[in-house]
Amino acid sequence: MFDHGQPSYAEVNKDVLATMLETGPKYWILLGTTMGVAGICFFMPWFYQLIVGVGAAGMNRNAVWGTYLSNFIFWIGLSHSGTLLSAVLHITNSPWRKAIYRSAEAMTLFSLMTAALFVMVHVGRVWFVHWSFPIPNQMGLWPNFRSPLMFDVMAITTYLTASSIFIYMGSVPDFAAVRDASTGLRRRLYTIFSFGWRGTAREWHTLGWAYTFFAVFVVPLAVSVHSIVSWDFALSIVPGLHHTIFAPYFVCGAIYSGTAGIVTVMYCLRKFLHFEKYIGQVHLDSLGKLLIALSLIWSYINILELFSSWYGGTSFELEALKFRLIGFYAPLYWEMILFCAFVPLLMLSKKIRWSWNKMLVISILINIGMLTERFIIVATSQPRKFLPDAFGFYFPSWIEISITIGSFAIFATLFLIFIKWVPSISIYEVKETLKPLRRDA
Amino acid sequence: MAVIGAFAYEEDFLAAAENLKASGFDNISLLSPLPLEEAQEVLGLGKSPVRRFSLAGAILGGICGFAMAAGTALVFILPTGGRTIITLPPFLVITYEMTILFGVLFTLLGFHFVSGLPAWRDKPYLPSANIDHFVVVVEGAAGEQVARAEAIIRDAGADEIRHVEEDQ
Amino acid sequence: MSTFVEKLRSYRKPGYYDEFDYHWTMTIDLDRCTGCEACVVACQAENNLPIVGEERFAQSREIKWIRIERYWEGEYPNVKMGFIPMLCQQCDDAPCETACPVYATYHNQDGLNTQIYNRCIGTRTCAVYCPYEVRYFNWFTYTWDEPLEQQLNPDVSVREKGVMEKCTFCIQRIRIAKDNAKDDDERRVRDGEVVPACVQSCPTEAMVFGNSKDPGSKVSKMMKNPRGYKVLEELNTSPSIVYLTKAHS
Amino acid sequence: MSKISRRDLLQYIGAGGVGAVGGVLYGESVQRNVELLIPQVVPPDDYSPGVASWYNTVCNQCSAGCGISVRIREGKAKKIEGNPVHPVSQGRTCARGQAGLNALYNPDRIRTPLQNAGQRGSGSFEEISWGDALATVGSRLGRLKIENNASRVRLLTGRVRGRLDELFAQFMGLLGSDHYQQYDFTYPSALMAANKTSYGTDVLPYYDIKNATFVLSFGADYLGTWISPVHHSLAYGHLRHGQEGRRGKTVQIEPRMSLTGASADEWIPARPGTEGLLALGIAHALVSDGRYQGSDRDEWSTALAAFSPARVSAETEVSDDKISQLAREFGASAASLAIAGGAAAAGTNAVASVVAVNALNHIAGNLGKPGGVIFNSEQAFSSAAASRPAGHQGVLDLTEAMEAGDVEVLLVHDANPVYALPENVRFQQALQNVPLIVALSSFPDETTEMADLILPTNTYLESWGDDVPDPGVGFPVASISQPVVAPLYDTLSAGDIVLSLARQIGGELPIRMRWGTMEEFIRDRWREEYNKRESAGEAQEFEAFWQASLEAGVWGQPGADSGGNSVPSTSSTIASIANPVSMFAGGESDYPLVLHPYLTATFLDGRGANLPWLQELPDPMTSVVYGSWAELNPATAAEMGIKDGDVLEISSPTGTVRVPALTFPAIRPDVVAMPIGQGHKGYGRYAGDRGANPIHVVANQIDTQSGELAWAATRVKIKRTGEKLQIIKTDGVTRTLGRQILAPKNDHG
Repeated sequence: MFDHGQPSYAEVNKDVLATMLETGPKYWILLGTTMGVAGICFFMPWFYQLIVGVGAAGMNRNAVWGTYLSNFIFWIGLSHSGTLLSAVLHITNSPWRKAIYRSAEAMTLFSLMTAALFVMVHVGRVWFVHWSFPIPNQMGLWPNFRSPLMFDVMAITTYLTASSIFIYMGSVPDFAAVRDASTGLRRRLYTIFSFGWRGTAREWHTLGWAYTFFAVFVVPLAVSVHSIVSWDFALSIVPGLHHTIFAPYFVCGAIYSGTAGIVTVMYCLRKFLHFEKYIGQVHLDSLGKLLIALSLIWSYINILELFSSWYGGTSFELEALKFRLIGFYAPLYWEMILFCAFVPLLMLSKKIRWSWNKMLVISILINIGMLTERFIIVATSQPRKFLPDAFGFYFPSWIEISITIGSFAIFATLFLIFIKWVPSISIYEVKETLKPLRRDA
Repeated sequence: MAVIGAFAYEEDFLAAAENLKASGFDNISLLSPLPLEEAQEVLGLGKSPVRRFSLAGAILGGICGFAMAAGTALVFILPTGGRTIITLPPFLVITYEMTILFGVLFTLLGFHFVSGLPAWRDKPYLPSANIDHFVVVVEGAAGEQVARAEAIIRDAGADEIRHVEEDQ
Repeated sequence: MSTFVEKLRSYRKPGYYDEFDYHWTMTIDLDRCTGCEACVVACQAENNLPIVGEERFAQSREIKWIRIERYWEGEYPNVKMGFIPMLCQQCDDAPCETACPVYATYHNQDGLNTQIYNRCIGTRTCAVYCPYEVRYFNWFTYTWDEPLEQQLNPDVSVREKGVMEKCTFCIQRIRIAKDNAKDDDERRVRDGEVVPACVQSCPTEAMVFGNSKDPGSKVSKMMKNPRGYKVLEELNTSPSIVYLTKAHS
Repeated sequence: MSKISRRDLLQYIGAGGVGAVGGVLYGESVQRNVELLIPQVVPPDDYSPGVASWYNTVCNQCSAGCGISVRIREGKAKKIEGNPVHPVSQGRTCARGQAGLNALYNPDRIRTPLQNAGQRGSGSFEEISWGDALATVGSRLGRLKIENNASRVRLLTGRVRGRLDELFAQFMGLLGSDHYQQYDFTYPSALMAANKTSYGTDVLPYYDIKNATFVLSFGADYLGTWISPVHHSLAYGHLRHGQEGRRGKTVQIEPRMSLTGASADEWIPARPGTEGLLALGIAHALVSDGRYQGSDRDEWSTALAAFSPARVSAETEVSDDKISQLAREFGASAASLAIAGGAAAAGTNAVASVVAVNALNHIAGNLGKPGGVIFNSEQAFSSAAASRPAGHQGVLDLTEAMEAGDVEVLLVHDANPVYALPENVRFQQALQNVPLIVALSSFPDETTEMADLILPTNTYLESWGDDVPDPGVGFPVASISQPVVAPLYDTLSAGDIVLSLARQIGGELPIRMRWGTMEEFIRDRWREEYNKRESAGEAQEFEAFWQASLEAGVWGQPGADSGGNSVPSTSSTIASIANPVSMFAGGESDYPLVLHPYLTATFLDGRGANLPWLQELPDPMTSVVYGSWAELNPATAAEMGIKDGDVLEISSPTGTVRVPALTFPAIRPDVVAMPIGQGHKGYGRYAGDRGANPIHVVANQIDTQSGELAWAATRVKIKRTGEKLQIIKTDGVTRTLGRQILAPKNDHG
């Protein structure tokens, strides 16, 4: 588990807290850059769009959903492995989870927030978006719970709440460690954050139980969230979207892209926060194997989807299929197949699976593929619906492209802030993986 | 008066805890930098009542979820898509989400309730308990109990022993 | 308890209404339709549809609540053209209605698929779900070059950016007719008293509008025509528009 | 009710007055820029807020003379619908008619009199007052009249009917000039000339499509642009399903499928220019089949001998099976009807072709019977000016006179000859020789831009007028045009301008033209007509008649027979049968394709291009908006390697236009078709500078018999320029892909 020998308990505290308490100029430059990019690429175009209308984006009559929605799915998907993986591995007691779960959960939280931002960017009148919350409004009207979008609202708020609680509760003992290691304002803040945690057996006991329940709740929740997101599409009758397979397809794709995202984040943590001691080959290897499995499932579902479209044999489905496979966006489709179905097979080789750099490249390619997949779903089905006369075409505008780029900067900004506020590796759980000290040792 | 003993080794700490318990000290806290099942066993902590909160929350959430979906549909009847007012399949999805939401929230509540956190008052504590030391705290000791507890802790091999006045 | 169960049962009845008050229905005879598009301009005039401009057309962002679709059949010289006016089908089992999270679209007592602009937050889900693609989104707030705005119909609201809109069967005309009927001794609206702008203008009288619940109405008779069919009937959306297919001499 | 003495009341009013002043002052001090719900403090009598009223008037968007009802609320026109009691429109309107509101509220309207302030045609104008403007024109005309040079004054108008026409004629007559000329590109002059030849009278007969069972149309786009589209559409609806158990059939013969062709049961792309020949071929088959039983049967046989189906088939490229099938159906139908128009009546053989079609109607016995050709021998309120020539020859003469310097003042009203004439007529260049050009127009356009003085006119929705629909509807009908809204700007109606000018010129003019306003004039004339018919009725009675007519917007005598069944003499028809083959400008080897310019239902001859609703109305056949294009058969396009959007250079022997290509499945491979209407320069913001005007490349060919412009007799060659231009269209894929769209699905496939 530890590539560089086992650290002592005190070392764990020191190493992890150092990433929070010691901040070099590099960090500030990086943070400034990501915030700047987020401001210029995301918020400024969005502000412009708020003034002129959603027409600033490239969507049109034939494709009223565009990259905003496909990005929304992408970010929701990316959120999936964090909490889900963490919870599953917690329940199944997999020790290799412990070094990586905190950052994975953070990824969940921040990609969910980014996804929620895309909802705001997507809707036509964001200033009335609160009408879709289940709270009484001035019209005396409640939202329509029959709408798949309402499922989304419910699922995503629940997911956001549960994930925040999950990550927060897991961090309480670590907040106490920060409190003990710091002075002044920070100490006061972390006193509050840590709830006065002492680490008594009773506290541990309660936290352990509560945490397990959180995990038990989060697993079906996470599965439901992406199923529900898929139903936004599948509950329509649009050819190319109206597929039974969509829920598992989306869940699988979500976990797939999320797991790849974890690899990317792990690489960065290891590289920039010097966690080589804690994040080792075993993690990479396990994630690599998981990715292979997921890519095979993903490929299978994809084939199934094509098959059912073809086998159905209706003009609707065939036309949508044709547009997807050989239409304008066919290059993107085949790029997605290459990145998500074939490239991951390289990981069958242990040499590749054990190489941090190669795994980084593969994980990024997978996520590019998954980003494309979501775009393909949105951009190739709507313009090929039922009435051929209304067949159309959609191409994103520069505003959409800029906002897409900006969203990555937002995610990065949130993550950079996170690593300074929360220990990005769980201190106490890493200690659990260490062999206990014995007097005779 | 509280007696605090810090141990560098888990086994010494557990031995001290057991001895204290055997000597009739009931009001002891066992502080450790990581969860120790053995320590919980010493204190006789079995199944946590948190689970009851989770169950109650989940049930309540489920009921509330369905009630919200069905109730709001009844309050302001707006037919859509030829569906029934109480449309079961979509409302079950809402019920499901609300079950989980309330389950999580009640589990959180249960955690706070059962663990006694947040605790804003200063309690006997050593910061090293959150790094690499295992700490036994004997609370509410008075008179000769203090010396007896101290002896047990010292015998078990504590690195450091302190006495703290409790602000009762 | 039993009343509760009864009540619950009644709420499980599809569509909620035991029956519609009126069931506004349209028939469009494709054998009469010449594709002249008088209806398209009539709708634009009646319903304050914006003049979107060349650039917006190039971006496929036009707003035409009723449009003429054209389909070629065969190759030169045996080539035929089929026109079909396409407008909101006012489906009784409308896919768009369930999609809206804020109830901006719902089915009213008259069997109309209504769109409430004030409630709309612009998720555009309804437009994705609509198989007839007759929902149009306000990508921008459109303005009229002065003094064209003086033409705007005061009975119809002008929509702002971010709002979905679509054919309403000229609900403002229906309302006026119903009000008049109510004032006139609470009588029912007579056949032919309400005509949407498109139906009114149609120079070949290809469109007939009326209450299909009234067996004596012209539209009820037209619906019985053996040439009648509904577009994309297999999708089971129960449209309120019956088309009469082209006949042959 | 409490008693208030008069004194108290006055006090209250006084107090109220103080309060009101205070209120006003306060109001002024906090006044914000609010739009008032009701724009007038004291509304006029016929104005109640929140209540819509309907005013009937006459549509002037084309020459059909449809009656329209305009919905007015708070003094603003909101909607145009057909006038339900008007026999032409019967409550219906076309797209163009609806868009009349865009003309009324057009942002590009000319709002005050303007004077040229620079080089002629530069488009820079300065505002002047009506007094100055009318004085300028009036004194000039007055001087010419005194100098006995009034024939150097010319008046050119668009198609004008009714009392305005009479007023123009009277004005020019009193001035001493007989040069009052109308020009309307869409006017079916060849049809009139042919009817003169065939029947000895140049009236427009009423083509009874409504009661026909078989309509054979030679190029006439009767549902879109020809003569009276709304009325024809109503008739078409009736023809299809107006009668139980009967569905009339329509056949359209034209090289490029028009709106009417699309609705027809059969579309026959005969070779352009041979439509008349085809008619004669069918006539030949009818006579030789013994369908014609007239006494002059042998003469017909002789006259038609040269037009055997075999020969006609070879020249028209319509199979002789098809010809005999058409002849069979035409002869056997209960009520058959042949009509000719469009490009078929716009070749150098236009009159000969229409005469051939007239002969076909004669042989099939379609004259003067329901479902056939009905002649309106008498029109309501007939006046001498009712049939003013609106022809091409007059414009050519005018151009010649202008070139020769014989024109000193040119008054142009509601006509745009600079746009609607072929470039090689050189009308625009000739205008430079005219010292004073006065334009009476509501909008800036190519011709108005050349004017020295622009007198802005009311639109038809702000003007008084009347109209006798032409062709009639089978009984005497006249419609009144009344202003439905107050004039928006400082404009006058054309009639009022003429009356003002008459006063300005003085002499006998104001005495003979004694009416203060156009309204007075119309009333006066209607009173005369009323008196004529109602044998000296009381003034009170006329008032009632006038009010009733005004309210109805139309007056008619449905019972009165206008002599529809009196078939004019057809003795000259046989003699006039000639070989109707069109001569094209340009040799076939150099110019391989025939240019087929066609009128569109939206823009007609370009006059609709400044109306935004029409610009945004997808072309009925191609769905193109905002622009023009050249249609090519897919095979031709493939052969030449042309794709949609490739900009083509279309050259005729007399000119060149550049326009993007669009493949069109229903056009002959040897034809390139272009819509008329776009390609404006200076017709307001909506017409913009988009597309190209095919009329400009049309060679100035004329019909050999009538002298009318043969605008469909030009050959062209096309060349790819290598440029690409996006053709903006709303259609996606125009094939049903086997989906259940146009017809219910059969049980299994």
